[in-house]
Amino acid sequence: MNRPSLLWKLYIAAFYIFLFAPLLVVAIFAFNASPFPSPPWKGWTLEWFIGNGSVFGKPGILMDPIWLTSIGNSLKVAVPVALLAVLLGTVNAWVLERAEFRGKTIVAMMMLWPLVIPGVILGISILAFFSRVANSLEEVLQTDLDLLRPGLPLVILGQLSFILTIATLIIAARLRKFDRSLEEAALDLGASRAHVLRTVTLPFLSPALVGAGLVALLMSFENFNTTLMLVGSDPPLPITMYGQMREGATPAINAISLLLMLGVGGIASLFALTSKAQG
Amino acid sequence: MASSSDLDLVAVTKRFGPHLAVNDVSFSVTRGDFFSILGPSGCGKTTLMRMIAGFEDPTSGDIRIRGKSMVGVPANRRPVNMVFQSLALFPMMSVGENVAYGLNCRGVARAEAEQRATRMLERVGLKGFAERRVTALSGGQRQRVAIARCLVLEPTLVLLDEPLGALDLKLREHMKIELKQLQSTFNTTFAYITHDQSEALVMSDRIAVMNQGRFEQVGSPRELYHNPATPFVASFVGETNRWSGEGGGAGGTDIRLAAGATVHSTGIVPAKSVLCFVRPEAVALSANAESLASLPNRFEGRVSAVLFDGANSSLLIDTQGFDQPIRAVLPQAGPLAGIEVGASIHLGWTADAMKVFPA
Amino acid sequence: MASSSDLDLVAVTKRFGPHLAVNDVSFSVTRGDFFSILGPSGCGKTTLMRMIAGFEDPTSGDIRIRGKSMVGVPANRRPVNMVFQSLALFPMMSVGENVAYGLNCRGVARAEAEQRATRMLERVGLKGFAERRVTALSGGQRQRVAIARCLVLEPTLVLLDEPLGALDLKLREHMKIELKQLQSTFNTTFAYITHDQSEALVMSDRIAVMNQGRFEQVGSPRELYHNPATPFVASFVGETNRWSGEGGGAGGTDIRLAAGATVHSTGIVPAKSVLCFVRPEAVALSANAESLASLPNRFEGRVSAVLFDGANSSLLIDTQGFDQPIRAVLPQAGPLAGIEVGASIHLGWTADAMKVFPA
Amino acid sequence: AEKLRLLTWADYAPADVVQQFTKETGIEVEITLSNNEEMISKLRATQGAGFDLIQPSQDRIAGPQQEFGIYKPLDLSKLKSDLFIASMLEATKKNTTVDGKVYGVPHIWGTDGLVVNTKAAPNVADYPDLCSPAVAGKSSFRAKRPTLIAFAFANGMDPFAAYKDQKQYADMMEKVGAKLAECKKNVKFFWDGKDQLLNALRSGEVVAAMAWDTGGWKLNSENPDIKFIAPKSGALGWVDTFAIPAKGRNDDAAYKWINFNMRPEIAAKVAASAGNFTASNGADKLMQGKLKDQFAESFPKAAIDNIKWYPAVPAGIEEIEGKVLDRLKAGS
Amino acid sequence: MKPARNLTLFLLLAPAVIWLGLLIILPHVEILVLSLSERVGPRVYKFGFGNYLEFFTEPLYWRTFARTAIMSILVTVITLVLAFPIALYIARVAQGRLKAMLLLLCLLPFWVSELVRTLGWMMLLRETGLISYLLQMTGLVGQPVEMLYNDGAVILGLVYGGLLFMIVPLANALESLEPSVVEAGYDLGGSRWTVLRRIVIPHATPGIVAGSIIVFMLTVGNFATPVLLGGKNGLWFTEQIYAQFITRFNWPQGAAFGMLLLVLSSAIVWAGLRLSGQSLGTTLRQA
Ligand SMILES: Nc1ncnc2c1ncn2[C@@H]1O[C@H](COP(=O)(O)OP(=O)(O)OP(=O)(O)O)[C@@H](O)[C@H]1O
Ligand SMILES: Nc1ncnc2c1ncn2[C@@H]1O[C@H](COP(=O)(O)OP(=O)(O)OP(=O)(O)O)[C@@H](O)[C@H]1O
Ligand SMILES: [Mg+2]
Ligand SMILES: [Mg+2]
Repeated sequence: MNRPSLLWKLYIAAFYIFLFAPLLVVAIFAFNASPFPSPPWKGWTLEWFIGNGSVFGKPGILMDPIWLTSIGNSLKVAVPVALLAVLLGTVNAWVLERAEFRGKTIVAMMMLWPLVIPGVILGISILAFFSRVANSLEEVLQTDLDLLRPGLPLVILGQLSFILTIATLIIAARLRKFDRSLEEAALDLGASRAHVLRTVTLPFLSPALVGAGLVALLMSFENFNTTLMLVGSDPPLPITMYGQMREGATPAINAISLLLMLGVGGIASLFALTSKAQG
Repeated sequence: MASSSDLDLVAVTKRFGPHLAVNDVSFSVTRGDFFSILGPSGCGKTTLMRMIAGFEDPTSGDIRIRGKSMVGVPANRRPVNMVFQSLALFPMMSVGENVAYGLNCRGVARAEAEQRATRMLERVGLKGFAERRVTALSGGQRQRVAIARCLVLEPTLVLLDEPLGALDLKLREHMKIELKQLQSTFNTTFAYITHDQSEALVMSDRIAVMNQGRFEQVGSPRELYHNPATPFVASFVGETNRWSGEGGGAGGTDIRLAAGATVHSTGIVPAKSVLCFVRPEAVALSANAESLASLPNRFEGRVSAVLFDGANSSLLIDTQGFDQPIRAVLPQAGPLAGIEVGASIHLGWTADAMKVFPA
Repeated sequence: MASSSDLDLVAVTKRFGPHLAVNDVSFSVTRGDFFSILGPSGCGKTTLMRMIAGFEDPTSGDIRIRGKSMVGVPANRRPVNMVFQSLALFPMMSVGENVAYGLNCRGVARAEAEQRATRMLERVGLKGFAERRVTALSGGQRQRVAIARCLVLEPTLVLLDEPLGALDLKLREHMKIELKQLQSTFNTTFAYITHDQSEALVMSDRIAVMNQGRFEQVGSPRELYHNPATPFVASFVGETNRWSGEGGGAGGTDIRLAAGATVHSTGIVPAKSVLCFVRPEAVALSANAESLASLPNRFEGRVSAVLFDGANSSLLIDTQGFDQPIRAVLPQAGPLAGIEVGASIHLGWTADAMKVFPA
Repeated sequence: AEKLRLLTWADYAPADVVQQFTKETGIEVEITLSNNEEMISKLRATQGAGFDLIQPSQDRIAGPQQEFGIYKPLDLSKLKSDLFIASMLEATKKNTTVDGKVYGVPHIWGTDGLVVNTKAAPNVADYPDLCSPAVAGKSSFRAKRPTLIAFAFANGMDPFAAYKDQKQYADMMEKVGAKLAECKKNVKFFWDGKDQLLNALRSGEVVAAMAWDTGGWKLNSENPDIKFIAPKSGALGWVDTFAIPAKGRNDDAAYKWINFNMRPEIAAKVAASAGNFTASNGADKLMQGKLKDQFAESFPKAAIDNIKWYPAVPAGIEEIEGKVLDRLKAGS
Repeated sequence: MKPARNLTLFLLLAPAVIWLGLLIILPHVEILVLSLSERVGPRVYKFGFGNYLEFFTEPLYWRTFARTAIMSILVTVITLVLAFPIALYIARVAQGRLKAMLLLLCLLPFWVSELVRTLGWMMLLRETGLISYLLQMTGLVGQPVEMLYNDGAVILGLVYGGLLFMIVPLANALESLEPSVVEAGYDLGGSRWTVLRRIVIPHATPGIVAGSIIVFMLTVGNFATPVLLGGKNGLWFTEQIYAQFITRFNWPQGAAFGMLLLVLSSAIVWAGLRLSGQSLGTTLRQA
């Protein structure tokens, strides 16, 4: 009964080929010595990574300030998003799992809501709202608050609006598994509340905290829909990629994609390792 | 009393909303005693214990430890420690760290704490286990770590909430005896919760039988077993036969059972409906009627089942006038040892073997 | 044999990688029998049963049901049904649908299936429960639904994998008796797994004691209890005292225990080291030495613990020459009934009460 | 260091020019690339903040300024007007004046026309030829307003004249929309980015397209078969400008950049990089011969006279066009 | 004790309230307000439902929405069908390392940007792409074939993008089904099909619904995939919103479209929930 039929196994294999075909193609053609990312194969080159532009007219991504600043911008967004998501997500998880108050179910539902709001809508609503706030403040304060205008701070807020839900869910899931008698046992043995938190609760939560942080990092790096609406003069990576793709693909995009894949692969293995430690 | 008792509860009540989880409970535990609270699931045992430990506040009443009122004292300042049903060992720490945890909280120097933890582990028979992960222990070993973790703090009182519940049968039997021995070695007062009457009977100096938030009876195991104060205690503690009937009235000692038979008791039976209890081991069996002639209650029946269980074997005997088969202990020797289903048999019991309570 | 036996296993072996979960097991179950497999956790009971049900394939050996080999027959085509340890009721269906499921699978018309399910529910005492959600049942009721679900298919053989494991103590006691009664009413062959010796003893016609993938002994409850074939059976089935010692050699019947005492057995003891077992109820107690004069094994000891447990009470007696206290049944009546810890006491047993095995 | 935040088109600020500017003035230039719509929408979202200098087309200044107030009036005294081609400067000033204030000065200009692989599609000479069966599945244009205007002219209408009458303009656009809808099955895709189209033309996926002159000339240098053709009904002429956003923070740097860029030798470099012509007076003398030759080939005298220059777009026009374009994209 | 507890609760709730209030609720209120303002002239707006009216009176817009919704439902169904055997395999057949590996491999492509994945499909499907090239090489076709820029490509890309979000809730739901319940299903005589139909699928319903909701919402709200893979024939509704905001500078109209997308797609989800008899809360927790 447990033994899968051959057909099923073939399907699984086909599925994973389907899953990785586009990524493989992207990765391989990053090394094609041709100005276009398409067959036929013209031989291997690293020009699209470290070339100075003399061969194909465009420099390799590691030499091109456009890509380098985009990566920098992405990091400037992703790191705060991940840190805030973990910090606030922990508090939210606590509210979801521990606090008792009236209207809790409503708050819990609200926390899930961002998951089903299309990213574009999140983007435009935040853009519109903060524009109004900035305009009103401008009238009152007579200065323009750059923070509230399209730009990295707004991108951070926009991404946080839904990544926080995911971080909250990940941490809450772990917190739910926490046996509260552990905390009581620690209290019973004479520990103060802060000591309990430090020695028992947080060590237990730590795999989820790391996990939520990595997931937030990845999602932030990946996000396009919301970011597109909120970006100012400093585009993160996906926005630059989108712009370049509309211009027509060059192997530089393949090269940057390959870098992304390697980064993701690295973080994923990190993730697998931490979750193994927790299991 | 105040000087020799470690724990006094005075009229403690706990309400959860409309639900009375603990209802006006008072008792004292003498220093060095093994005190058990025995009751069915949901009767409020855990709630009571959590109030003593400081995880719940009583709705009313007072809890005193060595004469000092504990109301308002947080859990981490009370001189009691608790062994949780789930044991609640810290999975992120080693065995040694678990045991030293409480000492660290008290600010005992690291080296000394470690030393004392190691010594305590030795005393509970876990020498050399300090470095192990708690996940790498067997059930019984985990059990002992949980107890060591409490005892190392030398508490006035150790609370144990069904600590054997998760163990398997053979281990439970073994730990029963070991726990009792640990308690007498350390001479610490234990307050022990269980719903398993055998655990309570075997280990305790005194037992409180709890039902629906109230204490039905407090006494030694033998008192409870031989002189139950209420029908609940009679049926909850130990195997027993149980029939309902009605007194004949007019100061008589006869009881007419619902199914027809008439039985005789010692005391005067009220005219109203009553419950009668007879322990299986009090039922005398014989192949012939004569040898039971001296018993006021004598019947003849037919064996409907032989429940062979080694030394605890019993017989179920279908008897006219009783709505359920009468349970009796299967004799281990003599002519009746090999009795089979369907055999006819005589049975009887003395008047004072039967406890009668108003229903 | 072939015609009257419902189940035959022939040299069945099951390997998981290097691990031998079931090792060359052969047995037959007679039609209408209540057959139990008793063994400690992890000994391979479930694996054995899953092979009979068809969820695992034996590595070697044959399984025959009513004489027909089941090798290669998938689970849904075997005339056996299983009651799972977790019961495995279908939570997405009502009680009635659960019971009718198997009939639906056989293509029985909906109306008839419903009718037969309803009748089966009545027979197990669940009249009117057909519409209930299975989650809205008590433990005992769920139990009965699981059995009804099997019995409605009128299988040749019902397999039960520790079905009482999840129930609480009092209910387990009750269901033991009920299960046995159901089996005899339906007269279906039951193969029952348990690690609880009391369950196996009370319910079974025949019991196989399993250890580390092998059958140690197959026999009636009394045979196992009174004439264990191996040390494992002797210690696993029923309470017992257990000592290791050495035979005196030269055809003697004396055994010198490790801790010093010498005991006498019936048979000739090999010179090598042996294990001796004596049941607590076989240990005779007396306040004076004379009344035990006829016993070949006589000792004096001091009561180290009174394990009061109603009818199952016992004494632990520290005795010189024995490494562990000797366990004996606490007399319910007579001068010793009220014996206390510390009292000195005489004890003894007959030569044939002691089982001796080469260690 | 001082910074100039420039929002501009691809290739309008080549690296060497930027370096030279920084060397001369000590001002760093931060460049964001964009197109007309996004430039305006960015400024609309910020109410004119975030950049110090932007380069929308001249027809995209007056309308948005009226609606959103995103630009700052230029202080013409800070500009060296003799660096500009006088006629072009005047025309642009006129087109970008709102309430008597000037908001834009010209920088780069060019035309929209046809880029054709003359070998694969020898018969394409005007916009409607993109819809002929000869190039079925291999033609392309943008789903943007220039296409509407171009097809209107090609079908004998004068959309610029109809700007003032919205009703009439809407009717005209309906008609053009219908024509385009018919043509749609012929089109491989509506192109979006310049390189996207060029790659398609290079690979032969597309053989004829409505596109900017510069793209055609660039391909022409790679493959002489591909040519930019001024369509019979006239190429569309556009001018990209310099304008200062309403909340620009560094106007001085912006003026410096404009003046620097209009110097003939700089303008020539930029023009070469963009492949277009510049409004800088005298820069054309410095330009390489190749582009001149290509221009001459694509624009005989008559074709130059036939160039249709975009006038300023009145508010409301774009909405009419937008709906037609949406319908074009959505319909099937 | 009481006031202290209230203060703690207040502090704990503060982040959630700020987050939900400032980043979710107020922005949506703003969108609502914005969508109700009609332009009457340059910088002059009045209250009105004109923007909504525009949606219903202009067939272009509601057709685009209907097209988007129908394609999204189609994508959801296809994703479900494709993902189910995979989830079943991961949850119930694969063990230990293999299981973790398969799940991780499913996750990987989704952490790489959507744009990268789409780029991959573009490189595979386009006329000068790999598949076309290989087909020509092997002589199966005589000339390049274009597989990009049509609805099929969009559906393919969206299905690909939705798979993970279907597999994870499905696998979670299937995982929680006790093995012995399935075995009981066989033991009582059920065939594979019976067990699947009567036990596995009913048990997985919350997971199916959760996955479907998420995939549907992600698909409806997707932007990059339809834009990049879609052809000249297809407008996705989010493109309309983007166009109103970015190319048309018409924020009120875009806001109205945004509200409509939110309301109409929620209505579709709600209808789906009603049909399957599930509730939103339990369903989302499943994910
Ligand atoms: N925090 C609470 N809120 C509301 N009711 C509660 C709470 N804690 C316990 N109860 C109720 O109080 C009663 C007693 O619960 P308690 O846990 O003390 O029972 P128990 O005797 O320990 O049972 P068990 O043997 O099953 O552990 C139960 O009916 C329970 O439902
Ligand atoms: N699928 C399997 N793969 C590998 N080893 C297994 C598998 N199933 C069981 N085992 C091993 O086989 C041995 C017997 O397992 P089994 O489940 O039959 O024990 P059991 O007697 O039923 O125990 P319990 O009373 O705890 O249920 C155990 O050591 C177990 O770890
Ligand atoms: Mg409890
Ligand atoms: Mg088992």
